[in-house]
Amino acid sequence: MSKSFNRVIKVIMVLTYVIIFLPIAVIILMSFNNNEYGMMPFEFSFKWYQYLFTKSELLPATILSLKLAVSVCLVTVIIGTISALGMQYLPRKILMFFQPISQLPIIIPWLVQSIALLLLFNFVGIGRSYVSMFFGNLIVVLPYVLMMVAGRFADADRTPEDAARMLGAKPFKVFVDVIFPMLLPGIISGALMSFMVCFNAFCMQYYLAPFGIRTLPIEIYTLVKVGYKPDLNALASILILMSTLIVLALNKLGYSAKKLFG
Amino acid sequence: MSNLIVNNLNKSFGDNKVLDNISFKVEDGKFLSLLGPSGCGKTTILRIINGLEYPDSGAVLVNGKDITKLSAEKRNIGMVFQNYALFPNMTIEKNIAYGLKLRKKSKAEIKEKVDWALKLVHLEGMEHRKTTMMSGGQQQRVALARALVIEPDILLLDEPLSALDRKIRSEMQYEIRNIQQKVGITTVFVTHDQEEALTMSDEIILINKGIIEQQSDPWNLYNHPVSAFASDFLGKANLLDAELINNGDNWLAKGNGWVFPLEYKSGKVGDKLTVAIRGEHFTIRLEPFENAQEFTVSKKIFSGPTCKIMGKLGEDKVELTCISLDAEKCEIGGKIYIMPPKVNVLYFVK
Amino acid sequence: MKKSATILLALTTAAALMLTACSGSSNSSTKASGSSGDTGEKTLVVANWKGYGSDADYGAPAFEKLYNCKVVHQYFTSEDEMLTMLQTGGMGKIDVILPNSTYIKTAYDEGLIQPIDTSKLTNYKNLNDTWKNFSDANIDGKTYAVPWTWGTTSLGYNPDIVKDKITSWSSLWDPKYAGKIGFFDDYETAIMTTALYLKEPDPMKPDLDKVKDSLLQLKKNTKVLWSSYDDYLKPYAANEIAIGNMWTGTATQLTKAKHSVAYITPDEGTIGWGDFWSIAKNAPDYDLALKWVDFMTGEQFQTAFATGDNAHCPVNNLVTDKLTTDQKKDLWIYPSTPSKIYIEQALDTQTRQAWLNVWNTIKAS
Amino acid sequence: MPNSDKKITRGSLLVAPSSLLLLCFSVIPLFMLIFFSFINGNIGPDGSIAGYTTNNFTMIFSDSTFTKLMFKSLGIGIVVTLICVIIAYPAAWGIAKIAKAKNHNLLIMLVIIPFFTSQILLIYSIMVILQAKGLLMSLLGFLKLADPATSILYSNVAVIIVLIYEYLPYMILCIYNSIEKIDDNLIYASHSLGAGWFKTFVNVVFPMSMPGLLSGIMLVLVPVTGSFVEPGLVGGSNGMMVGSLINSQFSTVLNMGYGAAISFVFLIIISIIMGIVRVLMSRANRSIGGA
Repeated sequence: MSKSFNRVIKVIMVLTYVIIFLPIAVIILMSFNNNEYGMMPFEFSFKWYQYLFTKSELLPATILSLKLAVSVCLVTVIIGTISALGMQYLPRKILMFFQPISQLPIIIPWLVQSIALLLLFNFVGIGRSYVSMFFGNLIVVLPYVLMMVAGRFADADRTPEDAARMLGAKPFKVFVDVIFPMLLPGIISGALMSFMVCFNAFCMQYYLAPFGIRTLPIEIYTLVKVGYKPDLNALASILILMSTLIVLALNKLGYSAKKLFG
Repeated sequence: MSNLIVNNLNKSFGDNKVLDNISFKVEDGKFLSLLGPSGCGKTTILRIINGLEYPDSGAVLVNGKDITKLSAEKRNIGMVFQNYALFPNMTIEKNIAYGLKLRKKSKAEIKEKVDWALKLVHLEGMEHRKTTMMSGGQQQRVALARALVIEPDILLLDEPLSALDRKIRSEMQYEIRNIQQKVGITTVFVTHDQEEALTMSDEIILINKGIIEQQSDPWNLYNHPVSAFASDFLGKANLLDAELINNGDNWLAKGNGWVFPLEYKSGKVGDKLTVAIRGEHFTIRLEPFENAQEFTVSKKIFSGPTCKIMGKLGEDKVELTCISLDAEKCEIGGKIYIMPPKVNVLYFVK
Repeated sequence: MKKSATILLALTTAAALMLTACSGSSNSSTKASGSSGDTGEKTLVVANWKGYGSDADYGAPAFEKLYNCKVVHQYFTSEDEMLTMLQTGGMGKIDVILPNSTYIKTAYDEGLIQPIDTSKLTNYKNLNDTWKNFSDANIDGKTYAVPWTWGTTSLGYNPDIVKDKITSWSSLWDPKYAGKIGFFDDYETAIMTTALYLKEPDPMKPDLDKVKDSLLQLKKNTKVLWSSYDDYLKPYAANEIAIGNMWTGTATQLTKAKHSVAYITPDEGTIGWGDFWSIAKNAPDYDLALKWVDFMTGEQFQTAFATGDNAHCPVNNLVTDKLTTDQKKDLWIYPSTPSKIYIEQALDTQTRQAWLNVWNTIKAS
Repeated sequence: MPNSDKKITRGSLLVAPSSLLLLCFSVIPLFMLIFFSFINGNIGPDGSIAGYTTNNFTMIFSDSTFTKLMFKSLGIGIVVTLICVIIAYPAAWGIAKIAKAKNHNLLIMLVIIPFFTSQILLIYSIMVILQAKGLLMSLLGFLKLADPATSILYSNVAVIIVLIYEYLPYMILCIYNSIEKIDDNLIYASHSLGAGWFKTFVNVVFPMSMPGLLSGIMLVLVPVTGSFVEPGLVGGSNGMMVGSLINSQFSTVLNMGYGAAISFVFLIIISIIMGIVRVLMSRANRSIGGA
């Protein structure tokens, strides 16, 4: 593309990142502010970080939330990738039927879906439990992975698969060596989105978690009457720091790994 | 190595019959071309041989073993695809070594075989390159090396050169043929380019709408086509309507405004004929000569060593091909006299 | 592409390492506070707002030490969700709930609560009579709810901005303060407050059409519809709103956070509300529930609850008498508790739905 | 058995786990929702039902609240989706095509970082930025565009800004997923034919990114139209959306029947909208492609 166009795009890209990270900066800033309400006056203090690690119940809830998100994300990515692969073999008319159903969990308002699921689980006898919370989150997150991974198949070049078969690779080997690398960007986007959605899916967790068990969204939403203390900001700053470190490490690792496995 | 036998293959997708009773045999080490317009079913034959498609009926035998129902990965057949189908996420070396890794060969053996393959296709020293950063010709050679390195019984090539530019294509035609003979592998080559088929093959099968038109060596196929389609498909032939007449002992084909003697093969007086005469078979002179026909020149198309002369023979439009030196003499609009030798006038009774 | 394959592997292992073993977390019991571990000791499941006294260190932890049991808090985001919890599988799992004065009758009608044996409650006799004998709390001779704390949703304003003296609800309709008003996003408060402003004979049975028109006018002047302390404190601190109705607790928090606020009881009277403890039907541990209610209304808890950083008005008369004038000022019950209080009472389902529809129409207009 | 049947069985075997999950946990709840919308009031603790009635639906259309809110929510949804698309395309293009290949994954993951905090906290931090004498207002004051003491908080504009911020990453991810696949020399080809960046976008990039755009619209328009947290916190007095109406039926006054009925009507309208979007997109695709 022409040089000037590239520069314009670069400027817009930088602007978008500024917009995305401005509130993050505010969150981090407010986590060091002694005054609970509003920005001014700003007195620097670690008070909220001490509060977070001593009195606040946010940490155990965060760990449970992260565990739930990771396990749901992993299972969804596996099931989603497999069925996106399966969709390639199904004739069009079955697909026309499967496609809208796979997007159903996004269309039904989550509030109603979680209450209906709760009644369903009560009827089945499991009631509020980890299992019901797990499946509740799984079903809401599955469409994201399906959409992202199936998207990769949309107009992909399928001949390397035939080439691999000709060279003697059995169907599973073909998947591992050819199809999986091709799907990977879709899988990563799907995994990130599902992690993101599951980490914030309040309705699904509020109605399905066993009594007394609280994930981070429940812990935060039920603060509705009392209000939020900046220990939430402190927690958020730590989460942001850790996720940025992981992302940078992965990129570094990813990059150098390329040389190793290249 | 091994021979390939194909017995009356039939295949239809839905209600459109793609292959109709296809049978042929490829001797050990021979190079067979499947030639025909796109959509004539030649690629489907290839996909049935390598197991990516299953025929409705008929059989495929390699060294007498029936592999029709065998799944693709168990057939040990090498294949080079039209768009090369290299693995984008692997380097050249990994691409070529892939088949060997599947066959659980030792690291040393893989290294040795890959080097042999790279030398075979003149790509030594490029093993760590990314496939996406290579030219079409180089990618094609990697695909060939990848197919050959597993020492397959049969090598299949699906229009491998169609994506290359003119100059590299003729180079690759020579190189593939050369490698094939050096390795001595039975090969089936699919193409729609008649020049490629003629230069590379031991034998050619011409296919049209799922039916074998003709199977013969390149020379006979070119010079003695058995049908109007065959003659027109291989080398541009002039197809003219005429009527069979006989005056005394020699037979003639009488078109509107011209008459040419021909060697009698079949048909009776008055039959409607399709006469096929190649442009280069006319003898051309500026002055009239023994029963030559008059030809008015309308256009000359110069294409390097040869030159095409377009014009009117009686009422019919005819295209002559001659070496550029001769073409110099004829002027546009002028009259010249042409006469094809009897043996080169082919005719088919309608 | 190869690089992305390693990225995915690294991402999952890094995440897993970071969170300790993620061993089949879907059914591992975690150490999240209050996990209802059934390790033999008695467990009490309490349904309450988060951070509303019972989970303070002088609340559940003290109770756990006292009776060597485990208290598990189940929080909710609105009283109705508390009832939904009971209806959707909570019965038989939750011991005590905290219905507000408007929800006791509903919980009773829906068959969610059981009578409380007040004879076993040592502190019941010193509780404030008005709240103890609240009509909805005692249904055909049995006590279904024991008062815990009470407050008003009265008129509060920022004297630095609103200079003149405010004495009546009509100032909310005064165009002078348009765009500076914060109002509680609750259909019952909205309609009852408007009924008081219109001087309706009974604020619980107002003429809905008249209320609807004046509410529409009020909404036009309103800037913020708040539903929690925070929703009110943030705009108030940023001076975007200067006047509006607020809970007594909000006024207390504002003064403690050194914001000037005047909290008055308008001439027409004000809306009162009370939070009551009730024992859920077939509660797993009835006796422990009784002890909990007793502890919650006892002197030890009530004094701490009335004097802590977000103080609330006690119901235990002994505690109220012992409060210093400053403490009473903080609770806005100095010199005496406000007289003309109209306590929010339960509504039958039809009126409740009708009031909500009015409020939704107003908000959607 | 013939090749194609073998394929279908393998396909259906692979799709089985997800379709089973979808059946049990999405299709059945959908039917429960439809069933709920016909009950009168609630399901009692022991599963008893007061009775069946259709006045849940008549109630919806008896007064204009629902229809007004539905149009308003759809309006907000469409505005938010459009702005997200306008911002996401250049960003996704920059990440996919202009940034160096090794940074693609890094840049995409950075877009997700905000979501490792919590939705509520993001809203609060944006409120701090938008509030009177906050960052934005003092900036605008500095540029003499607005009086710093006022603020756009507690208004529909604020709701739109918050929703854009929250759903932008979804749109960027979806469009990136499609754009990343576009072969570079397709773009060079279009340029060599003399197309400026706009024509290249319209004729090459846009049609190719259609699947990503479609899923992006699905992941933004639908949740935004049904959102109730943002309007509650930031919407101010006239910030109510249809999501808040549904939420009020379930958590303010327990009337499952009416709440389910509203959700069902909401569901139908959203599916129709998505159907229209799909048709428009395929027609746009055909008209560009000249098919």
